[in-house]
Amino acid sequence: GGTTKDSAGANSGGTQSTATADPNAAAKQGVKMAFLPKQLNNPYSDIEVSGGKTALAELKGEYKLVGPNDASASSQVSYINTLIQQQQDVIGIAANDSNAVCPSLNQARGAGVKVVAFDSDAAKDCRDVFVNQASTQGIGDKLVELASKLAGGSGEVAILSATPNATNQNAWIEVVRADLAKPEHAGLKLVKIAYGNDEDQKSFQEAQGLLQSYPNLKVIISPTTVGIAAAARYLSSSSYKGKVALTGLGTPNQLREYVKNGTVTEFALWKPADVGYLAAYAGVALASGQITGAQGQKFKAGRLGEYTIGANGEIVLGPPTVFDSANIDNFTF
Amino acid sequence: MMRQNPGPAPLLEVRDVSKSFGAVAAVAGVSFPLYAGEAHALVGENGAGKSTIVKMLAGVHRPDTGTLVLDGAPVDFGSPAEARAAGIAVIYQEPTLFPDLSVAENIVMGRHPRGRLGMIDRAAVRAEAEGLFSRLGVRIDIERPARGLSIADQQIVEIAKALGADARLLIMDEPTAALSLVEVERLFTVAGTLREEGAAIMFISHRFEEITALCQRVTVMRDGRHVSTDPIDDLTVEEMVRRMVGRDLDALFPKQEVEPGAVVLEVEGLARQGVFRDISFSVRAGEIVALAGLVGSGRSEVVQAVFGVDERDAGSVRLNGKRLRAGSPKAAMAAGMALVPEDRRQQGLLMDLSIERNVNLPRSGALARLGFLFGGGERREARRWTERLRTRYGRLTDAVGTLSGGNQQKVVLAKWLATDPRVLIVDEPTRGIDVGTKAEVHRLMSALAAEGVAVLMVSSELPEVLGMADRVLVVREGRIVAEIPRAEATEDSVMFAAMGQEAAA
Amino acid sequence: MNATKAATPRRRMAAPQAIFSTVFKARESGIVLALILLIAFTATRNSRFLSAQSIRDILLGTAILAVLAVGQAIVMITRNIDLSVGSVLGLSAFAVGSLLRDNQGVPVIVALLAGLVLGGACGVLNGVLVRFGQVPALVVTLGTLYALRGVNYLWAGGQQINADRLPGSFLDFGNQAILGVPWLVLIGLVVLVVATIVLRGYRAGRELYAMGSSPQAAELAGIKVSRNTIAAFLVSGALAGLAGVLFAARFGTIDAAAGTGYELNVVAAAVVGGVAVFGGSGTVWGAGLGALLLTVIGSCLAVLDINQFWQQAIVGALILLAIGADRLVASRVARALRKRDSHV
Amino acid sequence: MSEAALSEPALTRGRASWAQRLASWDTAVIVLAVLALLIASGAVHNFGTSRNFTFLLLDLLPVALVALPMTFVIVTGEIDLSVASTLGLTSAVMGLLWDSGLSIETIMPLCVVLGAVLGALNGFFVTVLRLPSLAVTIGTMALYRGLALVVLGDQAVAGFPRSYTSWVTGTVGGGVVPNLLIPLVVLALAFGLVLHATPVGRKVYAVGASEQAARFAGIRVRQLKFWLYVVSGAVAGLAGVLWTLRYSSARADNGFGIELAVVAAVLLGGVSIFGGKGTLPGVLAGAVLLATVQNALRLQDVSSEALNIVTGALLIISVLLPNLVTSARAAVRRRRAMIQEGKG
Ligand SMILES: Nc1ncnc2c1ncn2[C@@H]1O[C@H](COP(=O)(O)OP(=O)(O)OP(=O)(O)O)[C@@H](O)[C@H]1O
Ligand SMILES: Nc1ncnc2c1ncn2[C@@H]1O[C@H](COP(=O)(O)OP(=O)(O)OP(=O)(O)O)[C@@H](O)[C@H]1O
Ligand SMILES: [Mg+2]
Ligand SMILES: [Mg+2]
Repeated sequence: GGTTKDSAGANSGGTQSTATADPNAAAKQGVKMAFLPKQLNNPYSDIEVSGGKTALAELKGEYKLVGPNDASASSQVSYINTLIQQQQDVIGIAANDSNAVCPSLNQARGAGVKVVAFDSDAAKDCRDVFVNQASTQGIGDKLVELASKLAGGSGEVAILSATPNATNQNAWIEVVRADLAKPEHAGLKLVKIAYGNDEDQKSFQEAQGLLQSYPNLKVIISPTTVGIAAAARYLSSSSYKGKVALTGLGTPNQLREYVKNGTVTEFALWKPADVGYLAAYAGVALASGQITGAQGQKFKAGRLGEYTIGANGEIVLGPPTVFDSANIDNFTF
Repeated sequence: MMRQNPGPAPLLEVRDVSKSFGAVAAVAGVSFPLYAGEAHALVGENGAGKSTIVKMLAGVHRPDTGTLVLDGAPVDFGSPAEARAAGIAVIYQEPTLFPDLSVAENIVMGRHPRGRLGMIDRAAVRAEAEGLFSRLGVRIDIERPARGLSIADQQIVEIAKALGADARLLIMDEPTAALSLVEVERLFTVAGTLREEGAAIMFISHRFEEITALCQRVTVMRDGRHVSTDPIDDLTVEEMVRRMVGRDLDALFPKQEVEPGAVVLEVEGLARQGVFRDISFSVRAGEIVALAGLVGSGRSEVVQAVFGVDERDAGSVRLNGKRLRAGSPKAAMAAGMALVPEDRRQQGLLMDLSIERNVNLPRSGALARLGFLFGGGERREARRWTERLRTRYGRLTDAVGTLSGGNQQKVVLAKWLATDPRVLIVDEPTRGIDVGTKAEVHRLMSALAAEGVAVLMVSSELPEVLGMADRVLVVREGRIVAEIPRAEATEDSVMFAAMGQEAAA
Repeated sequence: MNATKAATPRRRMAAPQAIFSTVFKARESGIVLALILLIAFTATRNSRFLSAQSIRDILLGTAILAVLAVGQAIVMITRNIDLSVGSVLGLSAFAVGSLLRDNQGVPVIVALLAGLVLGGACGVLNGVLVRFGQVPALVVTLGTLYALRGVNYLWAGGQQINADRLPGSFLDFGNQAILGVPWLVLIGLVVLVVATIVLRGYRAGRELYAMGSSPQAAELAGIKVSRNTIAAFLVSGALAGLAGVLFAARFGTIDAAAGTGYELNVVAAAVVGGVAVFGGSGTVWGAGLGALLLTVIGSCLAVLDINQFWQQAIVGALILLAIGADRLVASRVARALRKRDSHV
Repeated sequence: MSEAALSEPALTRGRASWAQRLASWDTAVIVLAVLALLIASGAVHNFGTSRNFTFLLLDLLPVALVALPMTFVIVTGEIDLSVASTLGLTSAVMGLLWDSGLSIETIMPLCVVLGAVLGALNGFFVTVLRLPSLAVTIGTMALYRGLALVVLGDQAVAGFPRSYTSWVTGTVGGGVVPNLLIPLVVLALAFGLVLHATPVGRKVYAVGASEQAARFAGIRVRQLKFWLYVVSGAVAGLAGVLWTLRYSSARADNGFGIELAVVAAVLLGGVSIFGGKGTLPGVLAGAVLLATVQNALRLQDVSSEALNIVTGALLIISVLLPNLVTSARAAVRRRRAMIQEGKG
């Protein structure tokens, strides 16, 4: 069985969120927190966890990064098991499948390990808190707002998403669908949802496909950094450049060139690093017993200030930033 | 002439070479010379080490000890390529063709004639192949892939291949095993000319009439050791055999007279598109019936269709009156039929598997106890049958591929005799088998017949046919053209029927 | 004398060369047919499918796969297989990518050579292990498939080389055309033609077929099996390296995962193109056609606006269909051959 | 016996002296596997714990399970790359049926049957249409995975009965031995007995060694192969069920890519890809070896990219090693012979 020798927080029976929190407890030092992103070597999640590293440095904790090269739930489970064996204090995970990781996550919590889901949630009964980059609703609304602006209020819209199973993207797309159904967006017509599987090349080809199958396409929305970059590249090299607009979620570094050459005018994203940063603070707060994940509990997150835990242990980072030719050069991530 | 006092120095000399595989000493301290302009026979029982010598001369194996001396200088062939470069061409005992490539390409492989830009000159290739075949007086479509050639045709292609290399030393390891008189005659004429032109020839065969017809000098081997090397004329066949076997041999074709019983095998109107048609015959219990004919006349296809490995387009096969399901060897075996196929490498054996596995394959079901194959049952059976056929091997777990050609053939026989069949079909049963064993096999066959087994034998060896058969069915171009009872069966009557009327004219 | 008679029975198997040449034509004709049908169908549904833009996209896509498939075909003909191509492609793509990123001045040709050399080295490694280690090619290349990908991850880590970091000349090379033919396509064609000539017209080529057809016989025939085997893997590796460069030029974004899972497409392309899995037969043209077919299938599905979830299923079904048709043609010809034999 | 040099088959294939048994491939792998376990337990912190043992077996299970029938298939000289997709499709269908409210007790057998049917389709293509199995199963790999997407699309079905999910992840009486070890051991014994001690097993080897010779010995080759594919499919289906229960989540992409891991284990276990050689204990050892090394290295915080490299290297070395040993022994023997000759 997993002894929990150096996780004092856990000794006070704080493994279940039923336990009472002590907001004034001192932040423990030397907390061992391991980050398990969806997939290693994915530029986006690298930025995310880098934030976690900074935070743990500030908190004098031990940062660790593990993860598979394929974004599959089963390989994540193997890593969770490994982390249990290594007796980490906190696991920060971006779940590839909210349910598949559950049994092992609960095993971890049984062994006194705190679990912070970030970026993409695990089922809420198997993690302590979820750090959400922005409320699902907020992102969905933002995407529709951008699209409608670029389409001038009416026209055909297509979505280039990640994998068909991607939890986030699907949630956002639902919101987008709902918004488009509203009367004020009656002019906008969602003609197709294509999936680039977060593979650069597949996304590239899917973009081709969209443009060929929908002559009257006005806007492509790509709510994934891989997709939007690939689509931007195809547009800028194809005859559709300038005719078809592109927006979605992407990093400034990827899209800077295309914003400058006019392929992309506006796109949005939160600061990925902050997601990891917040997750780390939440994790340490949990390990120190300052919070247990119950709604209404508050904790300080370094330079980001104070956060309050919302319903279902959800912690929302804040509204996304919109980038355009004017402000893009102020961001380097 | 030249063979009385051959060239001063031998072209190539084998000096005290040895080669062993694991515990088996295949060749131990053998020496003999090969003279230019002379055909040298190498004789010995199965497993005596002949092919191993060949493989050392060919650069396939390196001698463990001893040396090969070419033109007075010792040579050490690291690979077949080097031996080739030194002007040695080999016809291996087992055909080594490229099934996917055309016959022509098989012949020139490794030495394609080249035209401009070093590109292969296709015309020249075709011309060379055509030329060689006309020299051998055979017609094989040179554009056809080698796959599916009958074993005999394969052997012929091999010969053409070797002749094409116009080598100084031509080694032939049982090239005639698959051939019938006609091809053999042609081959010998060609070989003769080569010899006149000053090439050295090394010839291996288990047929003494061939040896005496072609060779001037003979080396006898026994159990991997050198027994003697003499001019052919100083040695009678009896003496040769005695030296090979180490004892005297009795009559070669000891056919017991048996009173045939009831009809066991009945074949009616068997036909296969493009290969044979209206084949009808029957075999009685205790009777040995031979299918004779020229190579390529379709005999193997007939028996294969009877056994069911080949589909048939028409006709029926009855065993003890029961009709056999077409295209099902399983059914044939269940009814008590066994087929010893002509091509042991492709059809008869699993080269990489052990002797034991091979011998027991057709009966693994019968050997199982409660469905399982535990205990030494397989081992015992395998030992019993291999010993009964005097097979020479290291241990039963050796891969069959490591056995000598003849011993492989014995394993195939053992495999099928072990099923004790009521109808035994044998296709070239003694191909590549030495005199001693041949006698043994023949004794076995007639013994089986005496026990009431119906035997159907395909053979290209006339003496064998005449010696063993109660009746001879002659096949020509896929049809049975004559049925000759033992009494009237003679070389002439059979050949005459096999060739067709034109031969008379 | 009677020798000629001895031969008479055999005359019936004499099959005029004509038949065989038709066989070979037939071998590929199956795929060509499938291809035409597919394109025709799609074009009728969506005229844009035959727009210059889309054709260009298809050809560019094919070029990379075809280059890989040619290498694969050469290896498969020798009764081997090279599963490492995907990883080699990734490695070469990243290597060349970072080379160009760090020194913008490097001309395209140098990049191409770099890719060829790097890939070739990997190929030689495979070849040596297969030949001198006597490890079956499937095992070796499955091993290098993992290992090289690992190396790539170690080296590249999370960094991604984006289009904006690559020299414009290189990106142009990926998209622009000379006399209307895109560079990538041109390179693909050159590879195809050269390989065909060597395999059909030169000793080395024929020896590869021989080795695949019967390894033992090849040894006995004095063919330099070691040299040829390694050469075959070298070519396959080098072409994979080349493909890596083309990949970089075309897609502009390169991370450690580039080309992951390609090996199966490549093998599929070769096999669909009629290259025998157990060696000895097949043509690089076939492999090239196979590559084209797979790419066309891909973009047809995108254009036909087929439900995302059905696409992969359809790809699989079409692959099965293609090889099925191919086999049908082959066996029909074989039967014709046997009949031909009978009545001479 | 290990793979042999083409030029002189007998040298390695010949007799089975003790020293050579040790040099034999599958024995070597078994030894390696045991060593790996011992070393890891000794050297790696947290490896030896009972919980980790459970984790190890849970990771090992699907691969080992699917490897059992795969061994049969590969020994006959064919291959089945579609297993992972079969697993995925069964998992997806399981989810669908569960949503539709069927009882888990009816669903599970249905899923195994579905697997068998999918296997039968492979068998049909390979034995009736006589298409190369590599091509066919690449095709069905895409097809089945695609159908899985069609069935379940982007959802993931969860909420399978606790009793089952916890049994799958649980251990016998809360001890060390995972419940799942029971079916694995039972099946392993069954498959092992059949392959090594029954007429069927003999036939499987015979077919792999020479299809034609097997036919001449009255073996119904195509029938045999067909049923092997059916079994392969059924076991993959079972694996799909267990996978779904273990992760308590049915998804279209379950088990993606494990076919390579399975093939790796089988080849690592000493099965010849050309058929006719290999043993089941070897294969299981291969699977254990891979799982152990990966588990241990992960505990040592070795990055997953390095894991790739190790896996690949392991695959090659474990095959390379015995070959080197055998050829070394051959050289020694030759030298000894000369020395003796020199004396005598
Ligand atoms: N590669 C090998 N490995 C092990 N043993 C071998 C190998 N090759 C030959 N032998 C053994 O060496 C002995 C001689 O074999 P060889 O083939 O030279 O006999 P042979 O004289 O050609 O017989 P045959 O007349 O039947 O062809 C046989 O006992 C055979 O089992
Ligand atoms: N698998 C095959 N495919 C195509 N043609 C074949 C095949 N096997 C044999 N043949 C041809 O069919 C004819 C009959 O071959 P078969 O082997 O039956 O002749 P045979 O009378 O048995 O002579 P032998 O047995 O001495 O070779 C030959 O011309 C042979 O070349
Ligand atoms: Mg011999
Ligand atoms: Mg015959």
